[in-house]
Amino acid sequence: QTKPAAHKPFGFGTAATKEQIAGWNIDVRGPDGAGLPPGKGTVADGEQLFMDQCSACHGEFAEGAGRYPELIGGRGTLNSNDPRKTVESYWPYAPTLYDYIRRAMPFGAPQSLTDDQVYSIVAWLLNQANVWPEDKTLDAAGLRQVKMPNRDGFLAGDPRPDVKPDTCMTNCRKTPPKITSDLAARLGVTPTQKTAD
Amino acid sequence: QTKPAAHKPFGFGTAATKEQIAGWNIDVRGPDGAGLPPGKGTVADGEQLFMDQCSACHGEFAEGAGRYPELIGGRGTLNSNDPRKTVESYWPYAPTLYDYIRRAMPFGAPQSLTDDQVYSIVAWLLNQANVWPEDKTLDAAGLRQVKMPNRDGFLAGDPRPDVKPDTCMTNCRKTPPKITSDLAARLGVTPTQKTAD
Amino acid sequence: MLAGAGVGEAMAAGDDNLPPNVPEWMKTLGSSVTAHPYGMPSQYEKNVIRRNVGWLTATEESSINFTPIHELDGIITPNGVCFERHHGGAPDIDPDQHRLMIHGLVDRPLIFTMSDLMRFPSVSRIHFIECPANGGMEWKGAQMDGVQFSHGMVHCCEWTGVKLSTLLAEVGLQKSAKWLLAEGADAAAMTRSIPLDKALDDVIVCYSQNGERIRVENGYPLRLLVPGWEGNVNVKWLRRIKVGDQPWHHREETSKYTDLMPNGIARQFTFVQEANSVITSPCPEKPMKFGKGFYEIRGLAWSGHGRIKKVDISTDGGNNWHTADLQTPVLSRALTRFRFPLQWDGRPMLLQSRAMDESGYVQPTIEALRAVRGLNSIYHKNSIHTWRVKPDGEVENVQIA
Amino acid sequence: MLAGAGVGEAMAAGDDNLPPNVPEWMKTLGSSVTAHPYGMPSQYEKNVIRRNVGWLTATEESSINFTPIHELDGIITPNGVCFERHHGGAPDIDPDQHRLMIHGLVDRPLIFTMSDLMRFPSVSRIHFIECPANGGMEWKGAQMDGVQFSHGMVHCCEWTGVKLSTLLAEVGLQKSAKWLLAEGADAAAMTRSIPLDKALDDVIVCYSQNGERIRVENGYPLRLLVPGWEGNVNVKWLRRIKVGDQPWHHREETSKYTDLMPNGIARQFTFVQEANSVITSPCPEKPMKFGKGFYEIRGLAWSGHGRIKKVDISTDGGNNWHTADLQTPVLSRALTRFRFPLQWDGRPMLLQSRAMDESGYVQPTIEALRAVRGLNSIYHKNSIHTWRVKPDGEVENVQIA
Ligand code: HEC
Ligand code: HEC
Ligand SMILES: [Ca+2]
Ligand SMILES: [Ca+2]
Ligand SMILES: [Ca+2]
Ligand SMILES: [Ca+2]
Ligand SMILES: [Ca+2]
Ligand SMILES: [Ca+2]
Ligand SMILES: [Co+2]
Ligand SMILES: [Co+2]
Repeated sequence: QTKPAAHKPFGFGTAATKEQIAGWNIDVRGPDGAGLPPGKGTVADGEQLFMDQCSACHGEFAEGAGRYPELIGGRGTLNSNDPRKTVESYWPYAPTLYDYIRRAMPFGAPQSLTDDQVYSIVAWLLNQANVWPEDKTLDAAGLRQVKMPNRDGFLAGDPRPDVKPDTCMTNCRKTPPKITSDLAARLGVTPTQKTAD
Repeated sequence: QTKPAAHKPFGFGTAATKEQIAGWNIDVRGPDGAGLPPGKGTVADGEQLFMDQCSACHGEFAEGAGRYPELIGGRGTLNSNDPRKTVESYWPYAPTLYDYIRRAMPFGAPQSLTDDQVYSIVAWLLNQANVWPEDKTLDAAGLRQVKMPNRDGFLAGDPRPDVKPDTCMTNCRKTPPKITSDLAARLGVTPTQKTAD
Repeated sequence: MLAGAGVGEAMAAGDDNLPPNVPEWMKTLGSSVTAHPYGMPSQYEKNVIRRNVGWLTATEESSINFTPIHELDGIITPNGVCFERHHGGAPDIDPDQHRLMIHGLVDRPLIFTMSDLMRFPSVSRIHFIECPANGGMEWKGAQMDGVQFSHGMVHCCEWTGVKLSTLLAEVGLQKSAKWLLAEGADAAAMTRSIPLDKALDDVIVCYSQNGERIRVENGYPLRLLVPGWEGNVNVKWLRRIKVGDQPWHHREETSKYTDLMPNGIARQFTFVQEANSVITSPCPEKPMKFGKGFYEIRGLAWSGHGRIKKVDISTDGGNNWHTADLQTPVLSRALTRFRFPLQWDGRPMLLQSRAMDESGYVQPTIEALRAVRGLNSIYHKNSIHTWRVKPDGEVENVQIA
Repeated sequence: MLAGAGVGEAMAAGDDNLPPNVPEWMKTLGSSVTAHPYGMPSQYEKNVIRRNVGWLTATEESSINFTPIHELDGIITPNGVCFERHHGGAPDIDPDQHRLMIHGLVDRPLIFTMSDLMRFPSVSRIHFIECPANGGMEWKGAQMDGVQFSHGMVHCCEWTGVKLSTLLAEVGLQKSAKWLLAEGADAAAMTRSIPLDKALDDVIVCYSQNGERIRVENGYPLRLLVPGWEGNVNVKWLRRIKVGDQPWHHREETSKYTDLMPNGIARQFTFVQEANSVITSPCPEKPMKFGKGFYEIRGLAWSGHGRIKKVDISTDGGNNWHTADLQTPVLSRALTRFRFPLQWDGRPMLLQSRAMDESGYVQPTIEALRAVRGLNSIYHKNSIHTWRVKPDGEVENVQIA
């Protein structure tokens, strides 16, 4: 009875039923929209829902409020000094928007919207982003067909290491060191080191 | 300026003055009584002090109270099945008694007795142990001369390992295992695994 | 004891407790063995805490705090101060009601209780976890006046759990399986895609951290440990693993945790945390306050590619380098403590550390990194860090060219 | 969440939080990054605590509590549950007013502040500390119905401090120096004599434990770490080291911490903790509750003589042995986690572990130990431990011949 266990299933855990899986299986895949639920929504319904449930943080035009993220705008800024990364300007796949809103929004009450409500909000946001017509009902098939502006903006292979190793030990500098940034101690953005109570 | 520091004093810390050392230098060495302070005490004073400050825990005859240690008695028991290890029966050096009482007793108020008071208490205890006459004043010189009953009861060299390594892996037992003790689960002396609040 | 006196700073105490006097705590009994069934640090250590940067995030539930690495020694981070990063707050999960579901391209979709998971063969490993945004506030210039904030999104613990490969063998992978989706049971239902190769290599489904069960803030009761990879993929409060044939391109691997290059193209799935290091003493919080003389320079190095091989120290802004001592054993993908004896002559210094790992990778200068990646990639800023030491021993975060 | 329901035991919860339902902690934000600047374990882990044995000692200030080793994984003991042993309670010392005095047979008696000590070159090492009375309640027979009590006077942490040899070089040893006396700043002013050879070899004057400052219960702000030697000599709250030419024969090395042999002679200065081991799962607190089938046997081994070389497992009371896996890296004088895969047929077992260390020492049977030492030596009981596993999976502490 002391022989090490052979390689075979241990038999721990319980078979997951179809119903159990269905309840937790909320992911939607970006490129092909796999996992999008049945249902549909309209831009008009989406506008109302967004005003009620989202605009407090993201603004009435999804332009962001305070430090909350802006969701719309920013096209053409990605290669600038001040890139604005929004759903419109940056997100490569529209189904990911469905996935994320369903899993995480509204912030503090995630998974509280119906599938149709999420379609409506996504429709409104995509319309704001100028990739979905105002009068067209959005469903899974429609969402799969949306081509986001930054669809081809990502490089999947990791090109690192992207800097050459420098192992010089002695007299390595051609020029004396020059301070390029020294404001940290005076900027005043560092929290004070006060203690917990 | 980056060369590793040479081997020399780092120079950290502050010279300890004679006075500073004197205040903290409370240890008394067992075998030769090195460190015994000036002063003296009597068995009679010791009795009074012990009744007032010690007997509540150690008993009026230093026989111990409750689970507090007995200090007197037990001679001749060390090689029995039920050895009683007391100051009288077990301690090899009398100056250690001075050291310990001064550093640690009375429990909860250590270092509260004067040097003379400690001499008196030690005198009384040694008298109870039959190694100090009732009418003789105890001082450093006297304490150094006391020979405790168990003076030669200790082996200083560590004789371990004292069991032979047994690395047998297969069919090692000559007889089947016999349980010699199995009361743990029923003794009722194990605290219950209740949780902290 | 001077009750009521300020904690964490020198007290004008008189000398009642100093030699030759007997300190008061020797004259009275201390606390008993039943006083603290689970202990906490001394009241005098109240400054050793995680701190956050209020202006950094819109909310404190989708936010970050920082390990006080300037207060720590050795390589183990105590659980109480391991930095936190979460996207919907740290959920208070009842472990008896927590489940891990594994499904997708598998033969036998299964649901595991915590008790099920603990029955499998277990492994323990000491590994760092670092947020890829560690140092990210400093791409454009030195900004944070303290090493807790410039480098504190890292910790190193002994993690115990079951190898993910064991669980995947249990459910039976189908031939087409190539990627996994890991999902958390928090209010962000945090998801990340992980390639199957890595999952089968060294990923652990963990339930313990430094011996005890994982802390709530770090994923209780279950998290992924993806050795050497960016913190975000080490999904906390793990509730679900779905097996698929391609990555999901979810929000946290498109909108976030992608590295925007100057040409407007973003790198995606840049998982590994390349070698990094920082001097933790001195630092802005721990100035060289004793004037000229001996100091032990202390710091931390780590690499997602394996063992740290060497750490060099420069006091002249990278002109000359001297090799530091590494605390042994040097563990793969773990924090590595380095120490270097310095005789300071009291003159200004530009103090730096430069880590090399067993892959041959060498930590680059900020210049070299910017030359390739520009200023807007947020993540993976692992450049050589510079402390300016002033003649009075004060230390400032600066950048040099 | 079922507020008010008993913590630490399965709840009859309904299935509201189980699949297919969305657990409530995913529907609402968890705690923020400012909620716990210094964190504590989950509310569901309230059973992972140090416990004491009330009847063992007259007071709770000169007493002991025990590490919950049955609840822990890996080799690191988290600071909050490291066993405590003290003789006058754990003092609440202000580190700014704490001093270490080194004097006696030295050229330059010195007093060090904590800040002075932290300036010296530092070292960090992972080592166990074990009370030599660990298991001492079991010399005469199996008594404690739980591994926390039979073997819990041990912990293993990463310790950081300055080598004692560095400090002794600083004060300058005189030629006649041979022994040290170390003294604590507690209400017992605990003292132990330590031979100079060991002091100069690997003893560390420590200020940190698992990264952060030492806990009050374990010696804050300063303690000795005497690798592999009995816990008592690892003097906590260290305030004084006196250099001498012979041992002091103080109370803690005559009246206590000496090992009485059957002939009435006691061994003195038996410093080293010889190899020991115990199975922590299963154990009385963690029965084999799943019936026949696979179990991973887990346990801890350690030796004061160096590295653990091998741990063998027997299920038949020592007739046949099988070698367990050791968690790597195996560190010298540190806890070593062993694991062994067992296919249980549901029949009764007498489960044992047997550790061997790199010195060639092998953990003996209780019979072999008693044959030499009798029943009254209290300390250093490191014999092979036996768990009786019953068909229902319950585990009892027994002794066998
Ligand atoms: C109480 C504030 C709040 C409300 C209400 C809210 N959000 Fe958000 N939203 C946030 C925060 C904070 C984040 C960033 C979360 C993070 O990064 O972890 C966010 C992120 C997002 C993002 C991702 C932005 C990006 O570029 O990655 C989208 C999309 C979004 N919210 C949509 C919505 C929608 C749709 C609703 C309403 C159904 C909504 N939000 C309601 C606070 C809010
Ligand atoms: C409040 C209870 C209490 C009082 C009062 C007290 N003691 Fe003790 N004594 C103890 C305890 C408890 C111990 C064991 C301490 C330990 O082992 O850490 C002890 C131990 C001792 C020992 C060592 C016994 C041994 O065999 O190792 C001596 C000697 C001693 N006490 C003497 C005294 C003297 C003399 C006084 C009075 C001046 C005194 N005690 C007052 C509780 C007390
Ligand atoms: Ca202070
Ligand atoms: Ca804030
Ligand atoms: Ca400053
Ligand atoms: Ca529970
Ligand atoms: Ca009690
Ligand atoms: Ca039982
Ligand atoms: Co990345
Ligand atoms: Co001993």
